[in-house]
Amino acid sequence: MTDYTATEMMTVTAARALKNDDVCFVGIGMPSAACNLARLTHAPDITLIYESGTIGTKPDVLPLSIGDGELCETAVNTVSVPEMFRYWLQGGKISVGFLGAAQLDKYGNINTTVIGDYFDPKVRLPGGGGAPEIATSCGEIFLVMKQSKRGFVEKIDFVTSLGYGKGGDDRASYGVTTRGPSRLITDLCIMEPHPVGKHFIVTSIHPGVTREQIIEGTGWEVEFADEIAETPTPGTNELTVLRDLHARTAKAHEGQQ
Amino acid sequence: MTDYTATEMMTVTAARALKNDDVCFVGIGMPSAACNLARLTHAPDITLIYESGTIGTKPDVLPLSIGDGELCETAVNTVSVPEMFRYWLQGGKISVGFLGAAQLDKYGNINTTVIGDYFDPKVRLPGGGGAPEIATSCGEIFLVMKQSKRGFVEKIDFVTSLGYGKGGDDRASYGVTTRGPSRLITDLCIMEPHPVGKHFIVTSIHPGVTREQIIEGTGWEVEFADEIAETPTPGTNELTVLRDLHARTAKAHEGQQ
Amino acid sequence: MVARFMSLKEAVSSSVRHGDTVAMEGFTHLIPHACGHEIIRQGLRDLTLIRMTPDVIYDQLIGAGCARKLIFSWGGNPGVGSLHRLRDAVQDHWPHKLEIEEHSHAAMANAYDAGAAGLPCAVFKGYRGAELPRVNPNIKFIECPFTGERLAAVPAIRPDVAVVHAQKANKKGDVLFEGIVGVQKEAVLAAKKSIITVEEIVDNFDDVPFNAVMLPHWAVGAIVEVPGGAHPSYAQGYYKRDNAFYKAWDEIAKDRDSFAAWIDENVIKGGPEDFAARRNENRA
Amino acid sequence: MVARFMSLKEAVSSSVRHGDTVAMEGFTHLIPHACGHEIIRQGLRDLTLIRMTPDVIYDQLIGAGCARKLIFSWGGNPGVGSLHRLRDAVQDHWPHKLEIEEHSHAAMANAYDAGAAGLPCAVFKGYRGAELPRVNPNIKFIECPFTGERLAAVPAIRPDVAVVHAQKANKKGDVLFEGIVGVQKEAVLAAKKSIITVEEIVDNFDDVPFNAVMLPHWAVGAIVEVPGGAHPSYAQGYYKRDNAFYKAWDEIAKDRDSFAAWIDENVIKGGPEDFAARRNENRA
Repeated sequence: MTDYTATEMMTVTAARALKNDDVCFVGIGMPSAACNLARLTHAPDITLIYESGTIGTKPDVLPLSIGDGELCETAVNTVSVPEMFRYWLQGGKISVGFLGAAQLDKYGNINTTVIGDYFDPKVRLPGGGGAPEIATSCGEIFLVMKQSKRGFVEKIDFVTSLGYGKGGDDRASYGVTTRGPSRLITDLCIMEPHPVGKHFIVTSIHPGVTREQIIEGTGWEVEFADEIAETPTPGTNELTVLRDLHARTAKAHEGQQ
Repeated sequence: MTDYTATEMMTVTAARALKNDDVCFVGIGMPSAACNLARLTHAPDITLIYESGTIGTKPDVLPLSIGDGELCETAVNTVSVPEMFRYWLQGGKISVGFLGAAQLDKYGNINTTVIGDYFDPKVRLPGGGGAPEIATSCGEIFLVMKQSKRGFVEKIDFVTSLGYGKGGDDRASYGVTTRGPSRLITDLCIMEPHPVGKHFIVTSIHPGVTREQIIEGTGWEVEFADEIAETPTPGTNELTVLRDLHARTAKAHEGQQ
Repeated sequence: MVARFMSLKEAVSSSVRHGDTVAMEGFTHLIPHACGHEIIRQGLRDLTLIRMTPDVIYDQLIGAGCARKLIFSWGGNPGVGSLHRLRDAVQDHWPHKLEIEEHSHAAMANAYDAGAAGLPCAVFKGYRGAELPRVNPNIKFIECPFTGERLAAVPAIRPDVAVVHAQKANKKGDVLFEGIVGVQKEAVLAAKKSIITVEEIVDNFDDVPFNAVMLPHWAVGAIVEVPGGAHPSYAQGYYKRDNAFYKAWDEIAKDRDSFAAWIDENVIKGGPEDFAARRNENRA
Repeated sequence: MVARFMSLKEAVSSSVRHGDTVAMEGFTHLIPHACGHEIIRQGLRDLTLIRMTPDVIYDQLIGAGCARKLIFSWGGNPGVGSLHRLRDAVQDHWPHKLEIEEHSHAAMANAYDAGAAGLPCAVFKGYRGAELPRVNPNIKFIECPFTGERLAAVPAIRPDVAVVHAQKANKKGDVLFEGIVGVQKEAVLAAKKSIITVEEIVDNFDDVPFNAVMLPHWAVGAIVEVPGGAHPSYAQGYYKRDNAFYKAWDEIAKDRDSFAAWIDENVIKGGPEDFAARRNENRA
C-alpha cells in the first residue's frame, strides 16, 4: 500500500516500536495516536498511562486533553497526580515514555520551554510539563518529531529535558540510570543513538525518502549508519485502524456545541 | 452518684476534656473508651481518627485493635496509612492526641519503649508506634494514666515521645510549635503544666482522694496548685453510657469462637 | 477551617484578598471556572496564581489583569495550542508584566503533596540534567544522607486560598471527588482557606465507597453549589468536556479586543447561574 | 514483575530465599497469615522481617526461628499485651538472637512511601525530641534548603519480597484492596518481588470504582487464592477479626513448649486449605 501520508508513516512506525507488554507514558497528539494504534493492532495488552492519573486506559477516540473523561472511564484504575508522578513514574514502573519537542539536538536533548533567551523569549512555549522527569524516569524514550532545520538544531535554546546530554557517558553523570532516547522516529526516517557517542545516526529511511531530504531537514551534520534499512510501509490494516480512529476522534470532538 | 470505679472516674474526666468540634487521634484502650464516651454524650460531632486510616469513625463497640472492621464501616472515609501520617497527622489537621505510657516524667515526656537499658532491656515494651509524632504534631496532648511510683518517675528510662523536654521552653527548641501535654488525667487527679516551668502541678483532685494518696502514687515531688478544684463526679448518664459501651464490647469480643 | 455553605460571591469576597496566593486546581477535569469568573468580576488584583496547567482558566484571569505572578509547569491549551493571553503577558507585558516561576509537573505535584503533608519542601528525583534549576532559584538540590544521591528540592506549596470544584458535598460539608482527581485534595489540605464549588449538595454519602477520595467537612472552607461550575472543563458523571469551546478559545484569546469583549459579555455581565445551561449543553 | 497464578507453596519457594528482606504487611486488616505459615513450613532462615506492627504473624515467624533481624515500629498484640516470642527473642535470645531496628509508625509509613516512589530515603517531620535517633543509626537529620528547618530522614524500605493479602484479583491479575488499606500497595510497589494472597479470583473488575485502591497485573508477582488466608486478621466483606484468637494467642505464646506444640499442630502439619474453615467460623 503506497497511499499514505508522511504523518501516517511516522505514526505507524512509532506504533510498531511498542510491544504488547510495554507500560507506556503517553503524551497528547502523535504519541497518543501511535500508542492507541499499537493497542488496536499488534499490542492489545499494552498499558497506556496518561499523566492525569489514568492507568491502563483504552479510549475509543483520541483524547483532546490528557484528562478527557473517557480516559478515566475505560481505565483499570485512576490515581491522583502526585501518586502518578511519585509511585508510578519516579518509582520506575513505566517502560516507555513518548516525547516530542519544539527543538531537538543530536543527543536527544529537547526544548519545549522557550525560543530565544529564557528571560526575554522570542517565543514562549508551554514548558516542560511532565517531560523533564519522563525523560529520566522511563525505561527508555521514543522521540517522535517531524523533521525541519528549525526543529532539529545544532544547539537547543533551552534544555527542558535531558537526552544524552553532551553525549558519550554524560547522561549517567547526572545520576540517571535509565536508557534514554533509544529511537527518534521522524516523518523521513528512524535515527538511533550511536553506541558510543550517543549522537543520533540514521538507521532506517522511509520508502521514497532521499538522503538529501533528511540532510535538508536536519540542522546538524547527519550521520548515516553503514547499513541502512528501508522502513517497512504501513499495512492496510494499520492504516484502516488509524484512519478510523482519527475519523471517530474528529466526529467526537466536533460533535459538541 | 458515688457508685463508680477509679477507672470510670478517669475515663469520664478524660471524655469531658473533649469538645464537640475536636478532631481526635485515638489510641486503643482507655483513650478509645474516653473518646467514644464523649461522642456518645456531650460531643456527638467529634471526629475520631484511628491511625489505621479511619476518619470520622463511630463504632458501636470499642475496637480491640486500632484497625477493627467496624472502624472502617462506620467511618466517613478510610485512607492509607502513609496518607494518615503524612497529610492528616503531620499536616497539622488533628486538634487532640491521646497518649498513655509505661513511664512518665513530670514534664510529660513518655516512655513506651524499654524498661532498663535499650540494648539490654529489663522489659522490652511494644515501642513508640505512632506516639513520637502524635506527641509533636497534634494541637495538644491529653495524657491518661493510672498513678503509681513505678509509672510516674523522676527520670524515664527512654524518651519515646517528647512532652516538655527539660521544661520551660525546651519543647520549642526541637522546632516543635504545638502546645504539648496540656493535661494529665489520672485515677486520682488532674495535673496541668506549670505556666512557666512546664512541670505538672495538681489542679483538681477526684472526690474522696487525699493529697497523700497522690504523693504516694507519684515518683517525683508533687506540686499542688494554690487553688485546687474537686473534680466533678461522673453523671448517671455518663456512667450508663460507658457501662453499656463496655458491656457491648465484651459481648462482641467474646462472642467469637 | 470548617465547611460553611454560601453564595459564590460571598465565598470569594470573604476568602480572597488582593495580593493573595491562590491555587485553582483541577487536572483537565473539575476546573473551577465559575469561581475564576467570580474572581475576575470582583476585580481582585496582584494575585500569585498557582496551577500545574494554567489552561484557559488562568488565560482569562491573566488577561483580565488579576495576576502579578504565575507559578506553573505547563502553560498551554491542551491539544489546541498556546495560551495567547499568557503569552502576551510574558512576551509583551499586556495588560501588565507577569512574573513567572516555572517548574515541572513532578515538582508541582510533589510540592502540593508536601504542602498537604505540612513539610517545608518536597524532595524528589527531578530536574536531572534539565536547565530550569539555572533560571528558577526555588529549585535546589540536597544529598540523601544515606546514599549521597543528589535529589531535587522545591518549596512546598502553601497557598492562602485553594479553589477546586467537586462532584458532591453532603449537608454536613464533606466533599467527594471522583474520576481524575488531580491534586485537588492536596491543594485544599495545603491551603489556609478554601473555596469548593460542587455540582450538587446531597443529603448524605451513605453509598460512597470506603476508600473514596474525600475531604471531611472540618478540613474545607466555603462550599458553593454551582451546577456546571467546571465548564468548559467537565464533571465526571454530570457533563462532558466541551472540547469545542477549548478550540474556540484559541480564536477568542488571540486578539486583545475579542478577548476583552468576551470577558465583558460572559464574565462581567454574567454570573454563576449561567453555568447550569452550559452543563445541560454538554450532558454526559 | 507480572502477575502469575500459582500455589502458595510454589509462590514462597520461587520468591523467598534464606536471608531475604521480607515485608509482610496488612494494618490489623488483611494480614497474610497463611503465607506466614508457609514460610515457616518451608524452613526459611535468616530473614530480615519488616513490618510496622509485628503482631501475631511475626511472633510466629520469630518463635519458629525464621528471623535474623526485625525492622518495626510497634511490637505488641493489639489490645491484648505483649508478643511473648518477640520479647523472648529480644530479652533472652530464644530461639536465637534477634537484631532489631526500631522506628516510629510515621517513619515506617514514610519509608514505604519513599520505597514505592523510588526514592533512596524518606524526609519527614519526625523524631523531634525523641530518643530513638540515639540508638538507631538509620535515623538521620537534614536541613530544608529553603527554611533551614531540621527534618528527619530514614532509608526507604525496598524489600526483596513483599507479602500482602487482598480481597480480590481478577483473571488478568489486577488486585483490589478495600477498607483499611494500610501500607500494602506501597509495600508491593517498593519490593523487587511480591506474593499476593486473595480471598477470591473473579472474572473482571467492571463494577469497581474509578479511584479504588488497586495494583495492576503488571505491578504484582505471584497471586494465590487462599480463602481465609488473613485469619486471625480479617478481610472486610468476607470475615471478621477473630479477636478471641488474638486473646488466646497470649496464653499459647507465653510458654516456649505450648508455642512449639501449636506451631507443630497448626503450621507444620497444616496447609493453606485450613484457612477456609477459619473464614467460615468468622463470617462477617
